[in-house]
Amino acid sequence: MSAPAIRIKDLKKNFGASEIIRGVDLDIRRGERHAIIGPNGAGKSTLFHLISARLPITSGAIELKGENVVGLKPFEINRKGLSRSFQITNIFHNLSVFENLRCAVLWSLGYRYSFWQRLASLKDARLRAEQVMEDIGLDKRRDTPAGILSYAEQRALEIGITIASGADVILLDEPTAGMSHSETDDAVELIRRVSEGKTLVMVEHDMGVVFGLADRISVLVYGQIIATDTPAAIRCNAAVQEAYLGTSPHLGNEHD
Amino acid sequence: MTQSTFRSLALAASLALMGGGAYAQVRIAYIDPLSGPFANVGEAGLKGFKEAAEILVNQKGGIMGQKLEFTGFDNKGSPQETQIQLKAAIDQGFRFVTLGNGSGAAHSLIDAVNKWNARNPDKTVLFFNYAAVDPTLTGEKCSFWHFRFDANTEMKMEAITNFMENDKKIKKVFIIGQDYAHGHQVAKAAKEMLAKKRKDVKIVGEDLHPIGRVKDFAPYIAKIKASGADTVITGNWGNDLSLLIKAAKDAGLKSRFYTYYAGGLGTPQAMGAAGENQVLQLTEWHMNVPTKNTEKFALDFNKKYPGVWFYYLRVNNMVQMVAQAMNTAKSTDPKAVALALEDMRFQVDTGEVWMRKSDHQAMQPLYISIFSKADGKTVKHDSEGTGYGWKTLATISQRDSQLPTACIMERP
Amino acid sequence: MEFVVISLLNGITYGLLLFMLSSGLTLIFSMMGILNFAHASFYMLGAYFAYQISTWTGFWPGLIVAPLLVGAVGALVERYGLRRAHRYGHVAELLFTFGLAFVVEELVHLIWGKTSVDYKIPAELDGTLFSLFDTDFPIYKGFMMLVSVGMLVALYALLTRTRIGLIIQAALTKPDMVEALGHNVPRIFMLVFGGGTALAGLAGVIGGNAFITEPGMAAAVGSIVFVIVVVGGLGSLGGAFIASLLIGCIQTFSVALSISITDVFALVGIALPEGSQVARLTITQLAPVLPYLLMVAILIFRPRGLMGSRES
Amino acid sequence: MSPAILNRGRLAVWGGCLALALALPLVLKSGFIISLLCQIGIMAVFSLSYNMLLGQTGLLSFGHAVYYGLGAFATMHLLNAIGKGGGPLTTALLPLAGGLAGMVAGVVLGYVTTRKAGTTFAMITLGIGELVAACSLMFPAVFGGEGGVSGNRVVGKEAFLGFTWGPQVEMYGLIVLWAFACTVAMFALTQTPLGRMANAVRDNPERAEFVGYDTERVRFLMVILSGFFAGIAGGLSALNYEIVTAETLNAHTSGIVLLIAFVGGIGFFYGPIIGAILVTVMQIVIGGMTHAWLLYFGLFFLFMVLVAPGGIASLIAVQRNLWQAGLLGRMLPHYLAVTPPVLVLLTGLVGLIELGYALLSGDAGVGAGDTATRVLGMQLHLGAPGPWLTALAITGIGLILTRWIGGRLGVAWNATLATLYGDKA
Repeated sequence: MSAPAIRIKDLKKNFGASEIIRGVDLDIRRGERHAIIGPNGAGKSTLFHLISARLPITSGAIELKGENVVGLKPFEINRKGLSRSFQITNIFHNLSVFENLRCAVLWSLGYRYSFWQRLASLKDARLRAEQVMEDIGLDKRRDTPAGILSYAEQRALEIGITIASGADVILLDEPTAGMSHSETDDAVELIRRVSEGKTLVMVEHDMGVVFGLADRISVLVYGQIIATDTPAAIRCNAAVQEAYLGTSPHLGNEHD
Repeated sequence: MTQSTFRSLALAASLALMGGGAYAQVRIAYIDPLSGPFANVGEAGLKGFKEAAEILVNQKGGIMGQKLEFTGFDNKGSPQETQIQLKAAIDQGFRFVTLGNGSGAAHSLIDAVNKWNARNPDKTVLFFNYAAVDPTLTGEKCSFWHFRFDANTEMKMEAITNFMENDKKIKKVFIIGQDYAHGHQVAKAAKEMLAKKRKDVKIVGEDLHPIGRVKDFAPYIAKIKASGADTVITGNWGNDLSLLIKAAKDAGLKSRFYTYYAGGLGTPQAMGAAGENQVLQLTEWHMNVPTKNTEKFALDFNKKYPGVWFYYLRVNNMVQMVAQAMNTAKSTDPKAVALALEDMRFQVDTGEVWMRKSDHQAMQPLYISIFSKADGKTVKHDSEGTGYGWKTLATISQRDSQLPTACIMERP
Repeated sequence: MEFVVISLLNGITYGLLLFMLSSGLTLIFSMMGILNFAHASFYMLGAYFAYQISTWTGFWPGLIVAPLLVGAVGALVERYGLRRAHRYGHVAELLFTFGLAFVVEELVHLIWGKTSVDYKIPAELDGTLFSLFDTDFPIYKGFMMLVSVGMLVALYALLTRTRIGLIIQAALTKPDMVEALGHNVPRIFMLVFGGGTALAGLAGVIGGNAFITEPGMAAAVGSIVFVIVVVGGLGSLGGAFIASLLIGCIQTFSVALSISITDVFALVGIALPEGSQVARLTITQLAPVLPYLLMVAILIFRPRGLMGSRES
Repeated sequence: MSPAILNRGRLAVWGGCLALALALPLVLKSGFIISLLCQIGIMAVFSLSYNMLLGQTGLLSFGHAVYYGLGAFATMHLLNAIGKGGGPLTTALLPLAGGLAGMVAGVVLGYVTTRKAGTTFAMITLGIGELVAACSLMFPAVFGGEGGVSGNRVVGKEAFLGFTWGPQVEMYGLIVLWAFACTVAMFALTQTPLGRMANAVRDNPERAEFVGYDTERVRFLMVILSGFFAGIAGGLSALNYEIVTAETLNAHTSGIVLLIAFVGGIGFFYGPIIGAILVTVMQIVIGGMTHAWLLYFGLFFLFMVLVAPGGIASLIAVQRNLWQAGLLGRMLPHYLAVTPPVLVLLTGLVGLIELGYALLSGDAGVGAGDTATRVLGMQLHLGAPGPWLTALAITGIGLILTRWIGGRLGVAWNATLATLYGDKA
């Protein structure tokens, strides 16, 4: 069998004296939808930042599709086919929706730093951006500056930028945070659609979303993975029950 | 505001597409910085010219009955802006321009005038230089259309070294200067001329520092002190000079400073007591040179314009010589005026000024003086209200500062 | 030996003056993220205010009053200018201070004229403190050192012993955290800006008469203080202190080295072609640009500066 | 919004501008005006190149004159080196050499500066600018010392298509062509992958990294390209003035280009062109009327930063949006109402400043001794309190009226903008 999409070995991260990630081992299989859950402050977002090289790791190893990626820059990891979204919306505010998406596809289509080609003549970039725009349901807002979209639209755009490059490993950091119920339902559908045939890792607080989407779930508590299993098995895992019940009475919806 | 109002009207006129026309005055465009950091120098010069034109020419019958007028054009100290202002002046019908501050601007102007005259032979322009002292302006780059009324760097050094030749107390000389063309020229001239005139004098050090960037000269003074120099030669001007002198005083350095520019435009004020009996300058004139008319002229000027101190005698010389050239030529055509100015010998208060034909460089008597406490007798007047004034140590005759020229002039 | 001691003294005196200037800039920059382009203008205002006061009452009242006045002007600028520009982001703030430097210089021209003013060292401090190897060390330089060190001690006490100091100190290294704690109130900004400019004003009061009080004095030191802040490291007062002394001493000692670039390369065994202008340059000539070279080197090899705690 | 239609409209605008620029000397024959226009053309290219950094990539540079200056020196040296061997055609192509020099400088200096963005970048460019400016005075063989390097743009005996570039008006034509070509090229650049990613890096460098782009590389390339166009502008200035001095690459020049780009509007491609026209004309026309122009200029700049940080171009753009939305009519009465009090306020302020200048600096031509001066054409006695009180009163009245009527303008403005963008959002 080929190497896992992501393999993490004994990963540690300290901020000064405090240990945030205290030895994480985790394999993400290719093509699976994997959710990472855990109480607030467990280090879920930090784990994402380490995988995507937004933060430098303290020790350990991270492999992407069998290749060591520790020490690479974010853009280098991105070019190896890993793309991520952010918990706090991270888009190009002054550019239009269409331009946001087009920026996201340029590298993967090989246009790199070209200053001799007209954007307007790059048909594949336009078609791909338009395709994603349709996928995320923002085709009506094509020329609107991203900065004045509604919150849900910005979240959708965030996901759109993340998937636009066609990366096969996608990290979504709380894609539905702050959404209403109906918006969340739409977002789940969107994520299901766009992650078809790809490896998806997501941090999510909304248990409805997690158990509806994930093939497997890992539970991160105080910087360590206490369990990785199918949703059904996680639901009855005693250690998870204890960890979660200690902090929150229900294994249910949770917003922060 | 009179002249500004006039200029805005003139500008409006030029905007209204009127070219130059006939005027009942002889007008000279004064292109120098009138705003920005060097505006004080430019403004002082303009006041000097206006006053000199009024008293020395207009009140004595003018030029063929016409009045001589100076109009300010602000080049902001920039060589590029100088050219724009030249165009503005030409548009307004000016055929004579004068400029003094900054060899950069002077080079720019001499080039622009040469090219303009070559391309517009029917509308030639003549450039009177009253203070830009780069020797090349009357050397390699000399032009028929340019006349210089100030002694250039090399002539001044010739005069200084002539004086030093006789001062047997001088044993060790340190040269310090600003790291740009002027500073380089001063250092080069000093070394060459001293080597010729005083083989026994040792040059114990030579330093160049970036212009206007040194705040604390103490380390330089420490170096001068360590070198044991009894004499320092510097072409520094402005704050670079004042700070140098102040640092010398702080450290108790007793060497003598031979300078070009200690005498005017704020330096005496900034230097103050620190310069006493230590700072020498070379000029064509200073307040304590006994003269018939200039002393009164300067006193009146200082009274009329408080805070602006009369400094440029050459401004007066230039105004009178230009007026005489026009009167002699009976024309205000630039070429005729230029021909009349060539080889002119003109008596001023300090002696004879001779405009050498071969390079259009004025030769005039020069004075070496030392900064001393004003005593009402030999040091009758103080400088810029500091209580210190200039005491003449030596007069260098017109002949003694003459140098051969490298000028090969193209004549129309 | 003699030369080394004297140069060291000169270097430290100059370095301490630079620190007075850069400490305020570091405070403002680290806390508010504003690169205060007009910082040196406040230094100039300090000198001119002190000059004006000295013509009425003599030097000593000016030593206290002028920095306070400058600080007040700084606080007003923050309140009515910067705070408004802040809405448009850091670039607008920076441009505001850029324009302010322009206007201050013109106003100084307007009020005090375009030449230097006669701001004298007070008679009590005019003289020689001691003579070392035949070179005089003026009292005033000693006084400058005293004031600088006094200010350093006072600043240190303020930052480590008082509540507001602790907040400011925290803000230097972790501005986000302090903001999150609800301390990021405009009043602290006003205070820091006023305080920072007052420090620059104090430097002006004692630097103005040691050197020359003239309208170009702001531009002359303007860029060197930025170099210090970068070399020292953003957010680090200690770094600014070390960088100030370092640059003070570098400038002083490099003047002493009359060797040329050719000689330097010869030392390490590389012979440069004869006659090129670069090769003939001496270290002395380069002295005043060495700080900039140092800055470039720091940025290449240690981007966070000597003691900086954050990258940008 | 098919690209073809867009381009036809654009083509008309661009072509119109080119034709207008080329036709100007037919109407304005004054040599002064032509010199002014040449200056504007050069500054337009220079400030557009600056805006590639500030407006498009979000890099605030305080050392842009380095590229401009080095381009100018390279062009001048090449002009002199070719000497008699050249002709008008080679001369016309020389700014390209300036561009290459600017580009090389961009490679060398950009390598150091673009490691950082934001404020740090600003400080580094300031330091590097100082370094280069200081060095330029140390090497008179290259930079010509104080006198600079001069040359003659009229080379060779034969004219090229009748042009020798000698007369200023021919030089103007050359500048227009170069400026037009550069403007087209710089505009085209905004429409390429790199140009767009520069915007992305400006907006959100972190996100740009996570879509696969090395932000340092994007900034680096933009600095190089911007250096290229700045170098061309420098080359044009070398040909135009036929002299290049060390001043072309110092901090003052860097400051001016920043002013121009900002006042014009950094958020719009054409903003710097507006800035170049406005600032150059202000500098020369107001500079010709009063020596206090630097102060007026500084105050104007501060006013722009605080009130219209988007520059003149943004003010125009908003009015156009209002016009298109049919809302301009709502604002016009307010604009008209606020004009008289603003004029009163300005009159008072100008009066005060001019009085102050005349009294304190002793304006050229008028001795402070006779304490009489002319302000706005009126003969005034500075010693008497009359003029001062009058100016003060005018300022006060203007201030009160402006605040009152301006306040109403502000309310109406906010309401109108809310309608405008409310409709859109």
